[in-house]
Amino acid sequence: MNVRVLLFAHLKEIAGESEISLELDAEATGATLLKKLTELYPAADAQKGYLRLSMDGEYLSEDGTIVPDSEIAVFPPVSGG
Amino acid sequence: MNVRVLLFAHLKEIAGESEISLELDAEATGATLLKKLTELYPAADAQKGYLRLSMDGEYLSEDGTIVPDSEIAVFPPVSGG
Amino acid sequence: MFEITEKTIDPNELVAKVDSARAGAISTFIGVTRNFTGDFHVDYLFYEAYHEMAIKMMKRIGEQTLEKFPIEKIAISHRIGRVNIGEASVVIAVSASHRAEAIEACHYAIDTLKELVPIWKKEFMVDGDQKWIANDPKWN
Amino acid sequence: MFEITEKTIDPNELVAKVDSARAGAISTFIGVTRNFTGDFHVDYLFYEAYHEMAIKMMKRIGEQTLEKFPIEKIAISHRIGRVNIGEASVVIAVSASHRAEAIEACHYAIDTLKELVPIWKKEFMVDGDQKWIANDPKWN
Repeated sequence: MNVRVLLFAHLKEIAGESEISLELDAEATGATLLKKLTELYPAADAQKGYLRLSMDGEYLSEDGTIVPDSEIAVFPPVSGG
Repeated sequence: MNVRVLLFAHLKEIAGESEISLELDAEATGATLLKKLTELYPAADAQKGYLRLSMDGEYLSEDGTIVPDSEIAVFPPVSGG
Repeated sequence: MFEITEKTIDPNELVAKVDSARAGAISTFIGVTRNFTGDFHVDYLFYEAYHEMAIKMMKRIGEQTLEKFPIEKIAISHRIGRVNIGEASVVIAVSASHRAEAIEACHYAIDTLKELVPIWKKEFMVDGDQKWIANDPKWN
Repeated sequence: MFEITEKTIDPNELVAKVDSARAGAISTFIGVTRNFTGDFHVDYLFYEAYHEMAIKMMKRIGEQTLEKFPIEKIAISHRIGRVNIGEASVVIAVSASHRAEAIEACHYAIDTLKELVPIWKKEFMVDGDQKWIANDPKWN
């Protein structure tokens, strides 16, 4: 499946884009998506556990299954406030 | 000794004055002063422990000795805020 | 800044007073005149202060709060006279590098103010009743 | 009110939003851009948000705070874009009948915001350096 992925903060700068699309197997998990992303952008491969995922505006764990046609976002730990 | 006593809140209303003077024995304590005050204004004789005392802007316990020429105040429990 | 005023208190003014280059966090507490106390309908409140001692106690609370908590600055303003429903009777602002300290120090300051500062509140009810209040519920 | 804005936040506006006839206490928290982080001299900050999710999380924090604490109302405003030194990046206001609840709820809300709301801060140093920050110190 083809997944739309929003990027934020330093990830957006590394990719030079705020949105990319990734081709993933059906039933792919968050971990698969992160692996694919860091292959594409080696500079995004920070320490393990650094990147956060969300699906349709809810946090998604690395074990979580990517649902087709959902809005995925990848970003670093938040720093609002 | 003659002591100047400031009154606040309901005490001021009971006395109809914001300041009175009381004649006390030398070495009189806060308790003596309160006793004298409530004799003068029976309506001020609320439950025991209700009235607060201060001397020169510091809280004074009923055991505390009244110092001549100090500014004494008597008032109910505070309700600022 | 430690003041007793007969005018409306502007919380933003106290925030400005405690602002500092090292302050990443500002916590404020605003005491507001309530419309209801239990089942009674309050029309307005009237605050009276033992001015000199109240200012002295407010300054001392400021010093103690600065000693107890790693904060930058603190400001306290208490209103006296008639205070209408919805208006601020007291505002405290505390600045600190970090949020927990600012919040805890502000909490400490308002608790201590309610215990120590010689100011009294009288409630004027819509039905014409009026009553002096004590912060210690034992006396109400 | 839960908003993300590019404009200056006025704390008094949030106080007005949470005012209520039953609210005797209003607690606010203001996050302010600091001049110093350790030894580094910050020129200004830049905040970026995942807008849709950030608003969703801010609303959820509002609901959770209302569930966990006996409070009346809560409002949260977070600024994005360039924020100069001394300006507010976030303001939270909570009203309640009693002060402890207002203060504790406000503390909970800012702690939870810093953990959950997808907003990122970049520090621009006077020397030209720039760096994305994480609230979790493990990642800085």
